[in-house]
Amino acid sequence: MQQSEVLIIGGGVIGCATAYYLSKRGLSVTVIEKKQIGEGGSSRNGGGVRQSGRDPRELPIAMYAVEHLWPSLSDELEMDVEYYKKGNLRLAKTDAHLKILQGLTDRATALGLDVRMIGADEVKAINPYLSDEVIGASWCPTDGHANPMLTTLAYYRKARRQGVRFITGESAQRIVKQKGRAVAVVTDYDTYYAERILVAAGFESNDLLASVGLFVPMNRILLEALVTEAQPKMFEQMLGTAEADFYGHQSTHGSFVFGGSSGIDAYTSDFDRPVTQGMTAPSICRGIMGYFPVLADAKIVRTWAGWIDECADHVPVISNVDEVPGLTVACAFTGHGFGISPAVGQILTSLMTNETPMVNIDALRYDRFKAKI
Amino acid sequence: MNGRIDRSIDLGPYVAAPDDGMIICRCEEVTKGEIRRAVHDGMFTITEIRRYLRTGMGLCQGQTCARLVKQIVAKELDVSPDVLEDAVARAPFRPVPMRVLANEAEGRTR
Amino acid sequence: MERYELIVVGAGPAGLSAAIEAAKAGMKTVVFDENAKPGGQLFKQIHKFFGSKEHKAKIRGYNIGETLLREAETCGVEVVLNATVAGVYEGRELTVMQGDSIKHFKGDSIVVATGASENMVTFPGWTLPGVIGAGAAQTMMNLHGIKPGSRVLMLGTGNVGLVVSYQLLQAGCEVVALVDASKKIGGYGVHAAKVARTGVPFYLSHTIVAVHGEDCVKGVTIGEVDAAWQVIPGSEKTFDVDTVCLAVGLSPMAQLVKSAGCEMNGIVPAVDAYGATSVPGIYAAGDVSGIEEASSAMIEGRIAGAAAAYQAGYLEKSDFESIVTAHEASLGSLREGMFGPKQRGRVQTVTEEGIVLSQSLLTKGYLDESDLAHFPSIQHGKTGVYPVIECTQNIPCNPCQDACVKGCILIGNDITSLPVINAEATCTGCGMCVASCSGQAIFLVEEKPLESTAYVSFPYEFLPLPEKGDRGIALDRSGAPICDAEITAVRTGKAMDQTHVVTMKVPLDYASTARFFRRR
Amino acid sequence: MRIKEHPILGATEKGATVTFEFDGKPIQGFEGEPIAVALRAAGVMVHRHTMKEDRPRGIFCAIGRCTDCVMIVDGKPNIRTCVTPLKAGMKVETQYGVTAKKEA
Repeated sequence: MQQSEVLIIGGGVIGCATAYYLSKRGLSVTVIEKKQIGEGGSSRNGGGVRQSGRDPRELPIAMYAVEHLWPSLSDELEMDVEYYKKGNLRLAKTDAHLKILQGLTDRATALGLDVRMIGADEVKAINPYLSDEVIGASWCPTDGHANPMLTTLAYYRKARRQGVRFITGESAQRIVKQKGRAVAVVTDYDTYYAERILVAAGFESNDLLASVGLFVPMNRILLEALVTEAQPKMFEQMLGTAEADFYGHQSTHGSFVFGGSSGIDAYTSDFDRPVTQGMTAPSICRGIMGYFPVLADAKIVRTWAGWIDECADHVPVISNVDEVPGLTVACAFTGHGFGISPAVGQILTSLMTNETPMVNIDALRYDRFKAKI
Repeated sequence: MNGRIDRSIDLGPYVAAPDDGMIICRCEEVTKGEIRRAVHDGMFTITEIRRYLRTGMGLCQGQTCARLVKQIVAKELDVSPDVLEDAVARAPFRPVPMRVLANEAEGRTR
Repeated sequence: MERYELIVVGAGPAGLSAAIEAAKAGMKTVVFDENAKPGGQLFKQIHKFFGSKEHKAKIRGYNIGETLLREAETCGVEVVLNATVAGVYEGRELTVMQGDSIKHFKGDSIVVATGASENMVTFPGWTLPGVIGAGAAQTMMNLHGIKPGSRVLMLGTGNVGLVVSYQLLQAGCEVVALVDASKKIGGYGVHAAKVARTGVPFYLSHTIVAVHGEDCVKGVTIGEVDAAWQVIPGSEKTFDVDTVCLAVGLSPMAQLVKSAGCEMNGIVPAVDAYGATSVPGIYAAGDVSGIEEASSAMIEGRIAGAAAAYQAGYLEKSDFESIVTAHEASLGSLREGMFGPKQRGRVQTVTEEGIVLSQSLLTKGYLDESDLAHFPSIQHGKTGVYPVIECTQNIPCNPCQDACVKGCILIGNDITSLPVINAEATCTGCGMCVASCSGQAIFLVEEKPLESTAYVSFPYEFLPLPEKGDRGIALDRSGAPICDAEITAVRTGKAMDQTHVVTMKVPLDYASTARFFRRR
Repeated sequence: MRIKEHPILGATEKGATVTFEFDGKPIQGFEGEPIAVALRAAGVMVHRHTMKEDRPRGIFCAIGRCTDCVMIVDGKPNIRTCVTPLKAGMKVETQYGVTAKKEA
């Protein structure tokens, strides 16, 4: 039997960030991770720290993170997480693209985000390497990118230094309820008691939540990304397209990290490993070259795949569970959890210490899912 | 490492060694000392070391250093190198220019 | 998507063998190799192979490569070169980079024969230009006709280190030393001996302290190590070299099998007796499934190819079983002996025959005179011309037995047995045994007490070839000059395959020690 | 450095003699042989200087795996010279980090 004030299931960026903020407050925290630190989406995503293009329900979290947390995160964690606040260009090649971007932009400006539509000349001025086919873009100057692997490991490192106990290679199996309250988690090794329990285990959160009768409607979807050899420094913005051909950025290292899809990569017969598919990387490359012909000779050195936990309504569940006091859930980030992870870590800290979070998250409750008719 | 690892186990203090400056990953120029330090910072698996320091993430994708890194990490953790799981092997096995990868001569169907 | 019944990755000994066996049975087979030339390491292996006839013993590696290629062509195997397998995906799909494009292929079966990559060790200066892998030296010399350097120090005395050192000498480089941290030479004693007799010193229990130079290698310092592998102060020796060659072992190149999801057994894929991995339809053969000699890789390839053909219905069960049985017997005999996989890591002090091993051979690379009397095939003082076989370790090899038409040399059915001289038979001095010995360990000696001279014939694979009448110095097994010598005969022939048999005349007292010749 | 005649392999078969450019200087090599071989024959040891520590690197594995011998070839960086065949008129440059010129 093991005991701590907080038990976190899942050693991804959400689990590690929350462990860090909780331990900073002096709470004793244990983190149980089935594989290794940052094994899931935390180390496989494209590194976007975006506000633009987000659903209004989670946009305030992203804005909070960009304003208050990301700029000082490297200092706070004593490690360079390679954060760049150099803007996000979402590119358009057709009028239909422009229309999509205009819609996104209108919704974001209504919530106070500084994002606007710009023309071809301004796009070129921001990023001279783009193809002449680009006719416009949405431009959010406060967006950016960071290194997700380093961010996750930086939270982990600092949390570990602050005394958080991390255990990897141990699988949580069920939540123990006593007198109506979540009091412990049984793993394949031991039973861990805690006053508060956070489930932040991505798609697999459902396996654990099932033991207390909960279910978050989400799918597991396979996405791919790739990275090039190091290239001379070209640009610092985060990039995306209206048509979602690809997204990505150039890293501190000089390599380009791009994500994308072939459109049929979600269909795989291997459900044990996130495996890449033969036709996806070529498809991503064609997407990139359509916007960056100058990168045609850049060599791809690595491709990888990862599952996202796609929520039925495309925004996460970040919530205390009313019916099971002591239990908190954070999952279904739908592939855009990394950019908001510092803020989510703080929100979860507030939720588990009975404080009001600095951002309203009522729209992200676990019990919001209803039939459409 | 396969199986359960308590990341709070005591590795003892990090003691600088005379050969800490030795380059281990030739592509990304990562030294032995950096790798040893990373283990003490909690990076206990080959994959975490890679993500933390970029060992084996350069142009050659770890073809030269993988074995060397494993030996260093194993020694620091006081385990046999055999218990450390290799990083996942990922395509492409050789660097491929984007223009070539994009140019599928045939077989775009499954 | 282009489909084949069998796709083989790697056109080395294992891959080509697998493809041949499968195509022979009727499978539509293709082999992809990233290199411009097929054969894997075979075309860099210019020494004669060990084993027996069925293992292509006494044939040089590159000739075996050529034979395999011809056989592949005859069987209808498509060998595609400059074709880099870039990825392996679900459903046995491979993407292959050819020129400026990527192609997708699917195979009903895939044989992965990607071979091995070299291990490396670190020391100050190991990243300097001029520090190279032994494989790099081999590639440069034997494929591209260029010396990797002028003065070379070799680290590692396994067979790769020994063989490549010899090749460096053949290419005209100077080898200043062979160094190994181990207490004993790791490779075949005969390989060490042919290097030692040219005068190259061995430094066992030594390691590289540092390589010197700003922009490239200018020198190297080695030092003796104690039991804790620490350099003993004061033991350092510095050599003026421009190249340091690393031959510290090989590791399987397993990215492809790992990426395919094959279950691993440490660094090698877990395979059954036929090379089948845990992923249905994917086989592994050759070094990728465990480092061995090319001879073993070829047999493993044959078995995997036959297994794929059987799976696909191209071989009847009984035919498949008889193919496998024959190959397994052949593989079994190669894996016997002191260097076989069963003996790895074991300290051996005597031969299978119970003869005490030469410690001098294991530490200095050559037999000491005190060792000679223990070995029945190394006897001197006989009448007429007679063979002296300095083969003192149990290596699976028997071409010498076949080479002697008079039946002077006996090995028997167990090919790892040490050769024995048949006292009943008479040596004609034809020299065929000398040329046929892959270890270059056979000498012919003729002692003429009345003339106070002896004639010693020895194998010679260097340029320039000595000529009859040349005068020079005889070297002993350690390469030390011992006496004057005159070349009295140089025999060359097709059957000798570039191992020339050179005879020198030396004073009688040196009959048992003179083993090599240097021009004055 | 070229082996004129080898005791086992005889004379090495080579393509036509061609001229290429190394850091602006004309050098001769044989068509089709790896660029690295032509450079070695010309006495060039240093192919590149590393990004972080500006250290020299050259041929290491000679079979395209270690990627240490990469240079800028016809303007493209990170070209494995040990497996890239030489062509007449090629422009080969020492690589500094990932560019042709040492960054200030």
